[in-house]
Amino acid sequence: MRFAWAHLCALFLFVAGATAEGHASHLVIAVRAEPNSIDPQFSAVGTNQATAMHMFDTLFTRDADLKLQPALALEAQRVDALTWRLKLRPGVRFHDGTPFDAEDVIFSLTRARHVPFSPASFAGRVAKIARMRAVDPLTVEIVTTEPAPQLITDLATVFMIPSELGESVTTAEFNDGRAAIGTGPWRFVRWLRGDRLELERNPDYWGPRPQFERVTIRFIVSDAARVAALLSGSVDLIDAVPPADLDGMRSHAELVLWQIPTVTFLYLGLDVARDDNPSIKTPRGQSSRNPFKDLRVRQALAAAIDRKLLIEKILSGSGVPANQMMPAGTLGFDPTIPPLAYDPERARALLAEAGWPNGFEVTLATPNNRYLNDALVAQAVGSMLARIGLKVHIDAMPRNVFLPRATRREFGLFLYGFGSVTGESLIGMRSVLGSVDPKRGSGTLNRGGYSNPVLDAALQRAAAANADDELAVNLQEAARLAAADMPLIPLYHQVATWASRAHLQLVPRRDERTLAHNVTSLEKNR
Amino acid sequence: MLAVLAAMSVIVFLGVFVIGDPVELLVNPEATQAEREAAIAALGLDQPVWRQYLSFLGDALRGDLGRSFVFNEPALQLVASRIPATLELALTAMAIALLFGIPLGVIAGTRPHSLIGRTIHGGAVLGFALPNFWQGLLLIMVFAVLLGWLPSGGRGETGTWFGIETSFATLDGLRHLVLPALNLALFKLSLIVRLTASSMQEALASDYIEFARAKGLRPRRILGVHALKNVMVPVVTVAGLEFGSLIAFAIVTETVFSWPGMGKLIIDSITVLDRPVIVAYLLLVVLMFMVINLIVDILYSAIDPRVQLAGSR
Amino acid sequence: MNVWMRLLFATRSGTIAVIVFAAIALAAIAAPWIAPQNPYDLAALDLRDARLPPGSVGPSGHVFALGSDVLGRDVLAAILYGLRMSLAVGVTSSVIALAIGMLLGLYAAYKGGRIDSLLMRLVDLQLSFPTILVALILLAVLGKGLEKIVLALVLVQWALFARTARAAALTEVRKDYIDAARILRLPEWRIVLVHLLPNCLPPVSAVAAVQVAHAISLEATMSFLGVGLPITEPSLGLLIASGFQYLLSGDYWISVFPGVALLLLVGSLNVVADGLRAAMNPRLESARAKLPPLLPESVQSAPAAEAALTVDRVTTRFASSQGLVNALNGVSLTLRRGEVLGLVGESGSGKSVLGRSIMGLIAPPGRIVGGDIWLGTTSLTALTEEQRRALRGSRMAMVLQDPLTSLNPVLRIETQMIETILAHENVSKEQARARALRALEAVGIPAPEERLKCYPHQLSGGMRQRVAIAIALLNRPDVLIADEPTTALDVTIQSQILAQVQQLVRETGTAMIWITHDLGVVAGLADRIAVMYLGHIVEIGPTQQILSAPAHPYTAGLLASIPSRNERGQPLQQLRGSTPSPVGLPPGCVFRNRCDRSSPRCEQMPELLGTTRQVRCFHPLEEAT
Amino acid sequence: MTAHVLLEVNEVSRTFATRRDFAAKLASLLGADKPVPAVRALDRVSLTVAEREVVGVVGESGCGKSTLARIIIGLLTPSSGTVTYKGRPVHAGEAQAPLDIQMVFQDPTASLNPRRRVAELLLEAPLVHGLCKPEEAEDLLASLLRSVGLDPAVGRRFPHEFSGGQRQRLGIARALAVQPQLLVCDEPVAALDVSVQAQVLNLFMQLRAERGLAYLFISHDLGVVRHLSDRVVIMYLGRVVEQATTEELFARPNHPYTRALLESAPKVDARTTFQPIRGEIPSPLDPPPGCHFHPRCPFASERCKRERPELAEIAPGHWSACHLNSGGA
Repeated sequence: MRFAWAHLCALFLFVAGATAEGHASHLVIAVRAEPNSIDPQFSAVGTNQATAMHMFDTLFTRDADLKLQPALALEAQRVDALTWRLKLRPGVRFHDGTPFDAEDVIFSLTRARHVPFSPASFAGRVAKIARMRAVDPLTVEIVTTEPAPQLITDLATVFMIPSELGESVTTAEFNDGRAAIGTGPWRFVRWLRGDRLELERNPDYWGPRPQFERVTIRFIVSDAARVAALLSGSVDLIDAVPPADLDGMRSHAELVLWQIPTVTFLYLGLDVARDDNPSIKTPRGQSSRNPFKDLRVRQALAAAIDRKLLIEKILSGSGVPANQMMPAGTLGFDPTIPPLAYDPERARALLAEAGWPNGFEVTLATPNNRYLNDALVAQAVGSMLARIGLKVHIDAMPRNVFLPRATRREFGLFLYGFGSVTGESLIGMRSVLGSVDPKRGSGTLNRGGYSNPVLDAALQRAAAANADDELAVNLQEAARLAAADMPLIPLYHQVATWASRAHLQLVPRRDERTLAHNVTSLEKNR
Repeated sequence: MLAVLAAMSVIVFLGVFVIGDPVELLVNPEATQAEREAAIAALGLDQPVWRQYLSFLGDALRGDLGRSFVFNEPALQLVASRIPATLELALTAMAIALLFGIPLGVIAGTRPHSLIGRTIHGGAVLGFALPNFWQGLLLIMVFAVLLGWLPSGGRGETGTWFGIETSFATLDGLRHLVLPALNLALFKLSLIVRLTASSMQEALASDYIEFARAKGLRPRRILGVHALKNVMVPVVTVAGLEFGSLIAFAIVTETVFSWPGMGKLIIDSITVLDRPVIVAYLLLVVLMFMVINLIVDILYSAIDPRVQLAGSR
Repeated sequence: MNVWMRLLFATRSGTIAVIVFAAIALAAIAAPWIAPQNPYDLAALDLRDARLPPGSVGPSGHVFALGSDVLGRDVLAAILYGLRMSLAVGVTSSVIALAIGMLLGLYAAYKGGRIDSLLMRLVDLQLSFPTILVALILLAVLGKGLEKIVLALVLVQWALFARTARAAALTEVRKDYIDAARILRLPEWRIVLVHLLPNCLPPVSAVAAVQVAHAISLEATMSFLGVGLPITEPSLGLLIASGFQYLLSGDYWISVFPGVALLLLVGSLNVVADGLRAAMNPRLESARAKLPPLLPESVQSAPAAEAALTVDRVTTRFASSQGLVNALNGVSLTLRRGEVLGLVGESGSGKSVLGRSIMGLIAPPGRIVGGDIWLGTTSLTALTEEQRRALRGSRMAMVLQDPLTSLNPVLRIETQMIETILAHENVSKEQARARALRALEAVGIPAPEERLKCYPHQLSGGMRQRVAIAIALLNRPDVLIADEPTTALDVTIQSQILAQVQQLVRETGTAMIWITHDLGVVAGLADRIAVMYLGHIVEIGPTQQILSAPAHPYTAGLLASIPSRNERGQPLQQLRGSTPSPVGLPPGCVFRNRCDRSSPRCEQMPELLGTTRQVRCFHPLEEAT
Repeated sequence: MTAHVLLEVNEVSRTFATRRDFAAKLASLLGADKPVPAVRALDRVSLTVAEREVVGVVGESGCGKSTLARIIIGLLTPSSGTVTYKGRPVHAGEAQAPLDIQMVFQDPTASLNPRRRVAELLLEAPLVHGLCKPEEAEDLLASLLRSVGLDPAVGRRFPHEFSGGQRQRLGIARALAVQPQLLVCDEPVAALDVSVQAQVLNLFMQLRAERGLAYLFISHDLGVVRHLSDRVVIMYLGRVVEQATTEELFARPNHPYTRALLESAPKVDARTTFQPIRGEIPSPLDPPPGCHFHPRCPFASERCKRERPELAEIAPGHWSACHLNSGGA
């Protein structure tokens, strides 16, 4: 029956596809999230960055594997502990024809500090910059307030805009297109809020020229609607393909899927610090001592989860079982950490050993609109935990409700994730597992109260590292420490999936961003 | 009415304050404490809630409903920019409902016990029973995915008429309009059918119809003039009043069909707690309803000659 | 209540809906006992069972009759639990809202004045906002959760109940039994709760059935939008929404079956509500009845040429739920040109049915089952409906009892007059209008030019009846049937109209049947009087003769009971008993059980004997002549 | 006679404000301040009912007779003037008339709660007011039903199981249950067929004889009023225009309106040509100045248009409000 249905869909799709107009050199993409501004410096959230990457460039950029690559800057020399010298790419022009030079860099990095009303400011990325100087039109000298080994990483997020816009340029001017002038592969045509963004090819792009003349990026929040748009031929490519549709799409001759394991790490957070855990009840119903303070309980939970089954059934394969924060092939990943085995017997034994032979009652909090099938994952995890004798309730809520409560540490057990979009684990480890220390910016996302001075020290060393090797060694040490102590229970790394018409090719990115210039068509005449 | 607006603004203001903190969503998770605080201050969220409300109220009186936390644009302008999309959807839906609903209702009302009358009645019950969102999903499934006749969502190409962006202006826009408008219309269509049918039945049983028959009028005139003119009174009134509800139910349709109207905006804004937008939306909608009610009142007195007298017994 | 039940089950769709709803409700209530698993107990789920098609057996050994969802949850069980939740949410919120709304509405209607207008202000305000918007805002403010959605739904619904209850109560409050209770100085709470409430319950309960359906649908919608129930609660809306994703991959059962369940639940409730509403509409009953069968035809002879109208053994019946109503039983009479016949009878005597039978206005479930009517020498039963229509309003016309309802309220007087001419004659609109103007003048309407432009409501009752008479006489009909046209009017106005009509028919030579229950009216108007009782003409003859020397005991009794025929202050002569029902009459004289002169012979039906003066009685007070 | 006065209505007036319609609201919103029209339903009406007396009130629509009844019974409060019953004001404090005054309504169907059984209908008030003990209820029910000529065994039935005449009997029985002395009857036989009407009228007379009841008998039917009443009050547009004993009034009607009314009433016994008075009954919203009847009155003069004629005693016990009696025009 199921196959018959799928074939029926395929048949109609074929008909539909045949009738759809051939978009001559026009690409239509549907993405899940819409930016809240075209101003590339307004908000540092991923959606905005992904959108900005079409029209604007950064000094350094990250490739599909999140490796740093030169972009508008060709190289960065460290003159001394505090001084950096950047060589700019020659011959680059903004969409309006003005050449890109050192003044634009200084202007852009200066404006990034104080974009009005910015909810997610870039100020932190440029905070350590003390002063800047144009040595010549293609050379910029940056002096920092303190040694800043991560400066290039930070600069890789700040987009360049022409200095001609002037100090007074507003976000609104970007949004209506007047100020949407960058050096990127696409030019702004128009933005219909809530519906789509239209772009046209920048014929003078300094990098590889996009294959398509025009691109429309439609914003379709609803998973079903996005998939339907692809199936009905309204769009050529969609991102965030819901796991539910993967099986169906794999069997379509007309469609092709693009997948890549991402740096988005899903885990079970645990309150390991306090004596009274707000999510726990004993079998008799009263709140009690906090079982999660006991390593054996944490290990029991880790062993109770069948990650493979979870990924297969709930995510239709859109996941890679995780045993640490970073996926293989990224900075900070430690290959020596053993995988987490599914062993319910051992889990039950560990629980009994820890003094909970009859389990306990616990509420697992989860967002329901943040990650792929997050609420379903939580329920599946809940049912697995129920099998080792816990009584599990699920408390699912939108992330805007979840996050403040998590930050207030109202949850003793929760499902959440972290995306190391910079391709290394320093920021993630420091925010999620570092001891809470606002002054050093450590532990900002530490919602379980974990504190380990040895781990903090390793991260401290990593932050001060001047070379990637040094960074990697320290981060791997931190990863091993976390694996041994298990302050959170790793679940999996999300796999991102795009689906497109069969003739299209996409270079999928680990940070899940959908870039129109990464799409090419196999049909040369298009 | 001003009291309503004020009360509404207080409730929404407090309500959103209670549910959650927009900062958590908006601020970069990597941000330092200082950055967070800066963002909070920039949004004015560091003030106590009554302070925030008072400053909001002060601005509101000057016509400024604040800036969207998310889009950093005046909330009122943001909501207003979405009005045309919603209005064209609602208007089309209402047109569909009336254009099909009245004739079907007349048929069902004049021949309630015939096969066709029963079929229409059954269809109307079905239209009532199917929840709006399911209808929409099924429409997408059948007409967009299976048959591939119509686009599954979005607003399509728009053209400009009298300075307003509208889907009516282009073929592509019209194609995009069909399914959402149909989805939005189905419930009202059922309502109009039932209302027309029952008013028709009532009219046909009345003395003036019997008198018209006694006068020897032709059946077509009895039905088309005597009965229909009376039927139109409740139908027009209800249609007018239901127009407001169409705008509200557009929330569901717009969500299902990713239609970039006010409804989608409000749902999106609720998920991210964009308070200024929520407040602006509500105030604007209240205002729209007041205008609609006024228009219905005027329309009603235009269509029913008795209305002037109705007040004074 | 019993009446409702009977009527609800009288229609097939109603019966099916009640059965479907009852089955769903039972299944939902019994869900924990009949469902194959508790789908919302995490310990009962096995992920290995995920997404199995209907009828499969999962790796865990569980049988999934309707398939399983992505968590390995049994769809059938989930539907049962979902229905349970939907019903609980819908019924709880509607019942609470009903209780609140009902009490407020009743109290407002009972008290009236400021309390009423304040409450209704509030209700109007609330109702001018669509429910979905109010619910959405409330839920956005309140957050998710079962009790919150119930609270939101109560807040959304109470106003509608208050309004419905108030509207129902307002009609009830105006009824005299409430005044009677007040006059009897019953306590206020008692009047509201004991007298008002039970009588307002029927309309409110029909609304309640719709509201339960609406609440269920709204809950599903809210959950779909992500602001209703949390994902861990069994909600059909959530099932449909989450399952829709899998529809595209072919796993239709996750979404479709819950959708069908929701459709059945909401649909059956709507039909039940329709049934309830229809059951309260008295017209429904007759509408569903079948047509009475025709009588075997008997040979009819053409009438005398001088008769304007000949009614020959006309029998008219109505089908009702009680049985066949014998409204007319072989009624015969003739009307000479220019003659005025007073047709007198009490309620249920069939006098109005006779008028409408002559006009050919008997509509299903009524039917002329036998006899013939001749207009001049034209047999009306031999004509097609279109031919009969052409005669109506031109050669025969009618005026109805209630001047307030017989004119179309939304058409101007001139429209209603001109169309009457144009329906029968091919004249210009201007000519027709000029004739309408003259007709208004003729019935004594001052400033007719202005009146033509008026709508009916702008005229007084007397004026409206004059207009109706003018319309009836527009085409100078041979026969005018006036069905109690002055009963609803005041005495002084009645007398004006009687004078006018008397003069008009004399001038135009129109023959007229004046139907009335008031012997006094026809005493001054009619040439002859016919007295009807239970579908029979019992006596017919010249006015003076009937009034001074009635022959039929019924006519005599009727006349004797008129106060002015009795000595002041003395007990009136009275007929004993009351008129029996026209359904299932035993054979024989219909008056015999109230008659002092009846004998065993009266078990036969007497014939209407005589020529100028005819009596249908074996023991008449005067002999027929 | 004054010693036995039961009910005294003294200069009672009652006005109703009309609701403004949409256009009026809009107009007043725009600043055009039109006065809200008011209906003067009763205009300085006085009358008395003595013990065991039957007073008939006659008038056409808009004359205020129903308003008068509702004021007497305590359902409405007068705008001015007083109503006293046995010397005590009826409207003192709460708008509650004494239980002694009961009412019989026009529509026997609407005046009985369709969802209550006969026993509940009749016994509710006596039980609530403690006029009878629960154990005596059965007997009271039987005697009430018997006294209105119904089978005492019908207590379990619902009103719809009775014919119109029987329902009116039930309505009377309910009023009798609290042992009233005065029955206000508002068109009690208008909805009944002629043959049933006689039965009910006979019941009224019988009850009067048995129980010594007084009646205020409102009717548009002159024949009925004449048959039953001791005195008759004629009303026109909220005012009493004439009042006299029944014989006097019908023998020597004074007011032109009374005369018109008597002439207009259809009579069974004489074949008359109708000689109606002219004109419509004016709207109570906008009554003519002076004598309300002047536009229709064949004798009207200039004075009638300006000046309201006061009720004056033209013969012992015969009062009329017409300028013709005070030297005419």
